[in-house]
Amino acid sequence: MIQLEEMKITEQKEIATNIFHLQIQGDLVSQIKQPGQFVHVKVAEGIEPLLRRPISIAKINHEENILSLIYRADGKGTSLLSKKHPGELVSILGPLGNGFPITQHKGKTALLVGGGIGVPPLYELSRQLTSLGIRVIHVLGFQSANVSFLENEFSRLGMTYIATVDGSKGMQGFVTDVIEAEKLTFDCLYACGPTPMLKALEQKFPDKEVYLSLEERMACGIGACFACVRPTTCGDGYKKICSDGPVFRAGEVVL
Amino acid sequence: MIQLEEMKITEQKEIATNIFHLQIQGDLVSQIKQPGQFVHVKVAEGIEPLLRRPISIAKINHEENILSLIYRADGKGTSLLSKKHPGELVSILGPLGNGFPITQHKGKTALLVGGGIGVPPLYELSRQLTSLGIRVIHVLGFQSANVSFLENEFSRLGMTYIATVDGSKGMQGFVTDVIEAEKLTFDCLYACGPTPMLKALEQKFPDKEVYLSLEERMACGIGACFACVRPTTCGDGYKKICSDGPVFRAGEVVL
Amino acid sequence: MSRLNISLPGLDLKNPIMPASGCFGFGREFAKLYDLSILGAMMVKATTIFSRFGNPTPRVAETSSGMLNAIGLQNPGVEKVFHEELPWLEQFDVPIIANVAGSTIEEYVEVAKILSKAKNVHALELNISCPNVKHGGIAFGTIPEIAKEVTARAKEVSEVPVYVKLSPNVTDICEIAKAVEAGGADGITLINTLTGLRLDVKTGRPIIANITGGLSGPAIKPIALRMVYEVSQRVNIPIIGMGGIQSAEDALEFFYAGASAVAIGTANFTDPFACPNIIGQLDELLEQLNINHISDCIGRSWKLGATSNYRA
Amino acid sequence: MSRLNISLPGLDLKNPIMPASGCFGFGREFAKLYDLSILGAMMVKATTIFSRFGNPTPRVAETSSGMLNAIGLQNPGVEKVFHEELPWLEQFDVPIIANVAGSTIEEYVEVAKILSKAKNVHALELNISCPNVKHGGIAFGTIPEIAKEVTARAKEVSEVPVYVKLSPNVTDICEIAKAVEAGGADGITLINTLTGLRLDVKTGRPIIANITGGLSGPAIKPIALRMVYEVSQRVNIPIIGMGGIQSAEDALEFFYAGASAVAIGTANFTDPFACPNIIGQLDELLEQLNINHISDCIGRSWKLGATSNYRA
Ligand SMILES: Cc1cc2nc3c(=O)[nH]c(=O)nc-3n(C[C@H](O)[C@H](O)[C@H](O)COP(=O)(O)OP(=O)(O)OC[C@H]3O[C@@H](n4cnc5c(N)ncnc54)[C@H](O)[C@@H]3O)c2cc1C
Ligand SMILES: Cc1cc2nc3c(=O)[nH]c(=O)nc-3n(C[C@H](O)[C@H](O)[C@H](O)COP(=O)(O)OP(=O)(O)OC[C@H]3O[C@@H](n4cnc5c(N)ncnc54)[C@H](O)[C@@H]3O)c2cc1C
Ligand SMILES: Cc1cc2nc3c(=O)[nH]c(=O)nc-3n(C[C@H](O)[C@H](O)[C@H](O)COP(=O)(O)O)c2cc1C
Ligand SMILES: Cc1cc2nc3c(=O)[nH]c(=O)nc-3n(C[C@H](O)[C@H](O)[C@H](O)COP(=O)(O)O)c2cc1C
Ligand code: FES
Ligand code: FES
Repeated sequence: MIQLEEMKITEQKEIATNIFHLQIQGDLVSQIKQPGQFVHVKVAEGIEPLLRRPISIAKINHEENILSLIYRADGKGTSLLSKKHPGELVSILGPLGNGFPITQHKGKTALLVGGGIGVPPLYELSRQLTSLGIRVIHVLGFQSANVSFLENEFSRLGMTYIATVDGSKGMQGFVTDVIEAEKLTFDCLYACGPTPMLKALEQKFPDKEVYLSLEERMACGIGACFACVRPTTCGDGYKKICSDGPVFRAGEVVL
Repeated sequence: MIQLEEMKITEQKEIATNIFHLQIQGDLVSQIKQPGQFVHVKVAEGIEPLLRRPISIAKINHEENILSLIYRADGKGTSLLSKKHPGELVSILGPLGNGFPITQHKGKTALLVGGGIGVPPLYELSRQLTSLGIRVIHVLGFQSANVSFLENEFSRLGMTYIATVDGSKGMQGFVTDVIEAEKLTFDCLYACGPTPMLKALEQKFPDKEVYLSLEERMACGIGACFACVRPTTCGDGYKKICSDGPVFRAGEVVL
Repeated sequence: MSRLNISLPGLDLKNPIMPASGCFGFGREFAKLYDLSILGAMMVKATTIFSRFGNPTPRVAETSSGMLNAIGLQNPGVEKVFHEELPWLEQFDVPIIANVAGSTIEEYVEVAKILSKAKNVHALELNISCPNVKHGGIAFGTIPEIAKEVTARAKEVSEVPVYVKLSPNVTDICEIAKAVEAGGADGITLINTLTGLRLDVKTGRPIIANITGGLSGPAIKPIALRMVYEVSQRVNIPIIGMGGIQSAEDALEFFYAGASAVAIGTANFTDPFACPNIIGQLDELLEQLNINHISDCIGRSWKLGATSNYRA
Repeated sequence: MSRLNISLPGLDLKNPIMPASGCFGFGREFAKLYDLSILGAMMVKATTIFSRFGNPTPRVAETSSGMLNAIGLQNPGVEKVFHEELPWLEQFDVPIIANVAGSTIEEYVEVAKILSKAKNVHALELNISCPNVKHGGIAFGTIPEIAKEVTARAKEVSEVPVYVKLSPNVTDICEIAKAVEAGGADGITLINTLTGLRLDVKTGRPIIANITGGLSGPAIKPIALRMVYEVSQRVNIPIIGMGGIQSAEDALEFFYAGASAVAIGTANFTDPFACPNIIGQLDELLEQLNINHISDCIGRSWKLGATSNYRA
């Protein structure tokens, strides 16, 4: 069930240039059903900024009721969020949306492809996949080394390839270049990142089981305002990214 | 000279119900010329709330470059200000306006009359008057005991009478009732408080040297926007409370 | 809560707080969070004859104390609203105000006729801010004669009272208000959003795909209050006020300005419990202020006499 | 700062940033804080024929991300402005744009004639939001024919280019803009304030003595941007944009929308150094964004083509 909760910050750390890892504690954690779900964060009290910010759940710690968010302090809201300290409360609405479905079984291989700030939700996904005995391969793309993160954590869970646009870490180029160069094969693909990346993956693997996590500007985050719709590929229907997604089977909605 | 400075909070204390004593440190303190001047306080970063809040300077500590503000946390802005902690910075524009002129000499008597949140600027005034050997009598009016403050501090400087509307401290009634009952006499009167109180004093002592500190809603605080004007008593002129005042000789402007 | 009940044409409200159209869908999402029966009423999403997908995304952008939206009247069409959404809402004890949109007068009439027959629809709200195809895309709500005509035509077919929702993007809101009153409107709702724009600082392009969008939220509250204040003194039909309400204090300002009930839009997005919270807080606020009944507040700002005697 | 200079009719600006009328007095207060010569230009307080005291106080009220004001055109009258204020400003190397107000066309003409003769007045700005006494108190700026006439009449007598400042409280801002262009305006400045209201929660009375006031500040920025965007595509004279600008980023949005220069109003109250700060930051921002000259930004939003290709 969706809850609105003042959650307590237990840790806030800059893990790469302008990339923050925030840990927050509260009952709401018990409601999280899937990796890839997100929360809607009120970055400051009062009405400025007005809207909540959607941020993916990067890691779940059910024992301590803590969830992790990894986000880029970029615009006004995320910058304010990055200035909060442990002990402070932050208003969280969530968990929201439908995350990555886990359809494979022990012994199968999942390829997890993340681009930039799309990487975080793949971390909890990878943890859950590996705990089920599914083999994971990670391909993570970043602009450059200084904004890359979670490499060690992912490496502990499975093979991890890095691509950077400027070549400052891993292979120079895009995630798709890595997949090609390394001739990676898989039973199921999960991806989150910029739309051009998702499009490329969708086109590259038309016959595979591919799940994509999409982003859109949101207002309500719960399916009521129609801000975040995407037309479905077949027919005149539509899906709301916040409540039907953010994860869709490739080909389900128009990217 | 007027300065804009990020001043450091050195102390913040609730000294009566919803009444806060804030001490802030910075170079700007050296610019203060008179008791009764005020500063324009930005209570929060960003644009909400948009306007600065005018608050009188209650005490000056030139050695440590610290000034004191005493304010009621009432509306949105002052409530936010009251949540700031020592060590935090607060943007201050000041010192602003013209304060209480000290026209008397050693041996003379000044009557200082304050109502509610008009009391604070009289404290620095009283300190300066007594240091010049001028005798001071204080008459302080409050709604009730729980919102009264600085009684001890004023008592140390001179005779201090308290009036409360509900009679919970001192005499029951208004400051004018005290002045009458105690048959107080003086060479010069200084007052700050609600307009009805100032009006009553102006009418009561038409022939005396009386200085009144006025309040008005302000935008700029420096004389540029014409928000805070008051017509002058004689002629078609006007005065700006922020830059010509806030202290005026009684009879100078229409109350 | 006996100090909060209000009666308006067609609407016996247990309290004068309702979600604004377009900010609450058809209630399904919020019904998972609280019992919709506690609401005074519910203004549901604009409905057109046929289903509409609306505008391309991005559809929203943030502004200082506000937001822009250009949803583009996305809705499943009147048949589906009548046969699926409204019947689903019957489980709640809450009167529905059905928001009617169209791009021709005929479309308004058709939608109004159908929706007014629904069991739980106690009033219609004509959203006349939509562009009028016949008149070159100018909004119905900006031309008094057309505003009057669409009102009168909807009144002819409607089985429930008709409220007309005014656009604030006009030189003289009273002129439009008087026109719809003359057209037979039973009440007025205002304000809809103000047209605004945001551009991306890096690219220079509009943030919203539709280029411009409607500004809502606390930023517009003073404009909404001014319009309620003006209109309530010029018409003899009640007003449901809205625009930037975030708290019981904000709501009370609208009653003072002349509204008889208020709607909550954008606030539902920041706090999905905004409506129930405001209902509770309004009751407490009246108690604090020693006000016996919310109806005592309606129009107080102008009933007290023309000038403020406030002194700082 | 060669990437910031801009030439407009009558105005050779070293940078396109200037304080907005009414938010900077005649510069005396700010001159104590910094050297006014660093400003691109200066729009001084509205001037009428005779001195005016203006409205009773309170004259300002705060709103979410904005403020209301009802100063009421307080000013010392055209003679004093011409003989005292403007000559005092000659010590600074800054072109003055003199803001002209009146309640009859004749008053505008008279004030325009006198002020345009001042040595340092490089342009006039007709503030046509003032109520027109002859036309029943309706603002000049809301009726196209009157807006055109007042412009044409001021042009006849003015010795410097005439800019007309438009009121945003209209149904169709382009209609007014085209009218003043037809009247001979050399440029347009927009927007003036939107009419708003705030009520005291305890008493129900207006906070401002004048009841309503003009809304300014960040709250109105999206509306101002939309109007600059619309007008700049419909007229062939330059626009000085304003409304809620607080930062270089805000300023840049106005250039993208179609402004050729911008004015800073309310921001001067929160930060008296707002203008010099924005001048410095705008230069840095252009550098960061690899923009060679501010003029490359003018109208970028619509020059790039009609639809956004932004994707979140
Ligand atoms: C389902 C979902 C999951 C996300 N998960 C993450 C994550 O784990 N880590 C992370 O860093 N970012 C994530 N994002 C993107 C994140 O929401 C935006 O970066 C953030 O909202 C930008 O806010 P701001 O205050 O920095 O920018 P501002 O420019 O101040 O934002 C202004 C408005 O635009 C919206 N906005 C701006 N950029 C985006 C964007 N790219 N996507 C959606 N809305 C945007 C904001 O939410 C806000 O409403 C996610 C987005 C979605 C939709
Ligand atoms: C020269 C001067 C000196 C002052 N000195 C003190 C002092 O030492 N201690 C103290 O507690 N108060 C003092 N005040 C009053 C103080 O400025 C207001 O109480 C305060 O601005 C209210 O802000 P808020 O955020 O609580 O209220 P809000 O209601 O959020 O304020 C909204 C707006 O109204 C203005 N406003 C509201 N009430 C007043 C008021 N009474 N006077 C002026 N503006 C008002 C605010 O400044 C703000 O712009 C002084 C006022 C002036 C003019
Ligand atoms: C996302 C969104 C969608 C809206 N959709 C509609 C609509 O379909 N019909 C309508 O009459 N008003 C619609 N509105 C306007 C609101 O009902 C309301 O009039 C306006 O937002 C002002 O109130 P607020 O500031 O409380 O949001 C919409 C507003 C928003 C923000
Ligand atoms: C206190 C105040 C006084 C103003 N006086 C005038 C004026 O005399 N003449 C005028 O044309 N505009 C006047 N304006 C409008 C501003 O010049 C400007 O158009 C408006 O405030 C929007 O810009 P901003 O949001 O940056 O303040 C005034 C605005 C304020 C806030
Ligand atoms: S954000 Fe409101 S429907 Fe998705
Ligand atoms: S507050 Fe601006 S002139 Fe006094």
